[in-house]
Amino acid sequence: MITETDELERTLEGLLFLSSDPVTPEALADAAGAEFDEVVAALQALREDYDAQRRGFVLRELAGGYVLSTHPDVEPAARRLLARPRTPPLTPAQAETLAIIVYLQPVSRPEIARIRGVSAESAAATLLERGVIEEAGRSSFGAVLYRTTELFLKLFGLGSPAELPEIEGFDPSPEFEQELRDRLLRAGDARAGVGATTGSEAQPSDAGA
Amino acid sequence: MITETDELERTLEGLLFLSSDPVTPEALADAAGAEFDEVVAALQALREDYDAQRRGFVLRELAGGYVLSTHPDVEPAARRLLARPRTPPLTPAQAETLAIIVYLQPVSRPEIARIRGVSAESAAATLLERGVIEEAGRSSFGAVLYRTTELFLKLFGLGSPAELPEIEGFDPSPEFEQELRDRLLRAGDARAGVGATTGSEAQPSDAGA
Amino acid sequence: LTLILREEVDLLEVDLADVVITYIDHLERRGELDLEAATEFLVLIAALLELKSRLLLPGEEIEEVGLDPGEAAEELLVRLLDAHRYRAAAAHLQTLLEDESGHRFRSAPPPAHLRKARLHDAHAVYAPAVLARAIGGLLQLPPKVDLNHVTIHKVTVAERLAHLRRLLRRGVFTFSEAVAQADRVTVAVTLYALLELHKQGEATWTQDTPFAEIEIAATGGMTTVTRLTA
Repeated sequence: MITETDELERTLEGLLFLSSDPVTPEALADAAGAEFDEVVAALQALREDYDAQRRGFVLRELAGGYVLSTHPDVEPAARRLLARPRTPPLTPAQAETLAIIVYLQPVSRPEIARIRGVSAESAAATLLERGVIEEAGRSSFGAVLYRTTELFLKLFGLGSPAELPEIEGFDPSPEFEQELRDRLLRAGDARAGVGATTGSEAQPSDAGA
Repeated sequence: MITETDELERTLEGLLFLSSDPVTPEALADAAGAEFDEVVAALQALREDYDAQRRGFVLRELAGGYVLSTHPDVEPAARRLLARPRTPPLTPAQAETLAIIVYLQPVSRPEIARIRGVSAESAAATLLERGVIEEAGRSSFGAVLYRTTELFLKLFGLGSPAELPEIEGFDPSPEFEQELRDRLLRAGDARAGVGATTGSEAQPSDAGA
Repeated sequence: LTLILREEVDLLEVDLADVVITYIDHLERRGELDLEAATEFLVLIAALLELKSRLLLPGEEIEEVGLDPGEAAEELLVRLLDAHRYRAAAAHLQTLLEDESGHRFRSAPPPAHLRKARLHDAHAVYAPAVLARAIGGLLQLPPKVDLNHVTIHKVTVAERLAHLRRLLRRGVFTFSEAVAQADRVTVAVTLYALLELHKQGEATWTQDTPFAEIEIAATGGMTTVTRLTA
């Protein structure tokens, strides 16, 4: 037998599904265009439904609001799903961004962009999301700093960042990092300079026609 | 009357609730410790349940995986709660650039500009920023190549780019094509000094001279 | 669109910039400046520009390059149809997006305690050399960039002409071969030299599709080689 969900319950369910943080019943009532009391009653009904139907998530009351979260029974499976590190091949942009971070860490996003000559925003976001890099405070200018994580070391089979392969034609020295940083920034600026004067490169069809 | 959710369905529901991006049935099967076929059948059952019970969310197959999204009926309330539309609409330039990329991917910016007749620079930059396209290496001429992303498929409700109609499906009507051809050939003849008078009375021709 | 096509003048004699401005003015005067028409017009003008640039190059050899007016019109037609096709596809995408506007996705990150187990399942799947290569690539200074930007470029057309003629004597070669490892200025000058060779009737080239490799071959008239050595 099928129990149709009441219209208000349905709306509340959708709203809670979208909200990662607890939402107050007042806010829910405003959004759903319903009375406060109706909303509280509907939430109560939803909660009982979820329990009775043994759904995969539960409705919880937290910090003065309501929030959906997975049922504890599902957690082992969830751990298996989320624990599997996602490791598709790195795109060139991701490899460059990650390389800059691992060799210069901690390093700020503007610095990465300056070295690459293009924004590193989406590559950095993906690396963050996959857990291979993490934020490491802020620079004196307020920019977010990045460093690599333990997961990064495992995925690259490294014991520590010190085990990184040597860069060809680059002498490791006490000033290694500062010099590497300087040289990368110089090369990045040079590339940016080139980019600025060769807009014609964007039109290879001229050359081909 | 209460229908208890099957154990596997319950687990899958919890997993999908946790995943904001589409999850492949293979990954779900691994995490749930179930067979692929069982998982596909359970997902099908879940989807039917959601529809029949008029839940606040629906189960959809997008970008090669499964993902939960809100039911469109919840949208008015969701807009009030979150105070913003889901995705800002595309400008015509962005939509054209995206269409060329999805059909010709990987494709370079100069090629896009060639088809559009105007630069695709700012449109491509916005699409990149929104995450619906991404870089896909460089062409032999050093131009950045673009392709669409999983987010593109998710936002446009597609399982894969192959679900789009064939590009030939968008051919202008034969009448329109004939009309264009006639006009162009007339102009060509005119330039060659043949039939220079054809149709010149139809419209004022002084404006461009 | 029609206005341009009706212009019964040689493409070579048209100042396209004038045409564009006149046309836009014309539309504005009539209060008809709609985007649809303007876009179509731009596609056409871009195609005309490309045709014109090609017409300018080989002098009298228009027929040889296959640009009699009929074929030129045919090429324009292909262009316009292509633009129309993708504009229709774009409209379809807009519809899809609109149809989807009622579906929202959760954007909440999974709770941290469910992600903690990740490390146990991590295996070494990436080679560290990838990182060394990436950083090595970033360390490279663009070739010769300082010289080219500070001083006048040192590549002359004469040098590149001589270079191309040397290659021609050996047989057919591709443009990429001719400019292997060359900097951008050299590539540009080489292209200019190639156009010069074509004008002199010393070389021809073929290119299957735009952006494809250009194959260059001697026309056979090697006697002209000595004529131009400036």
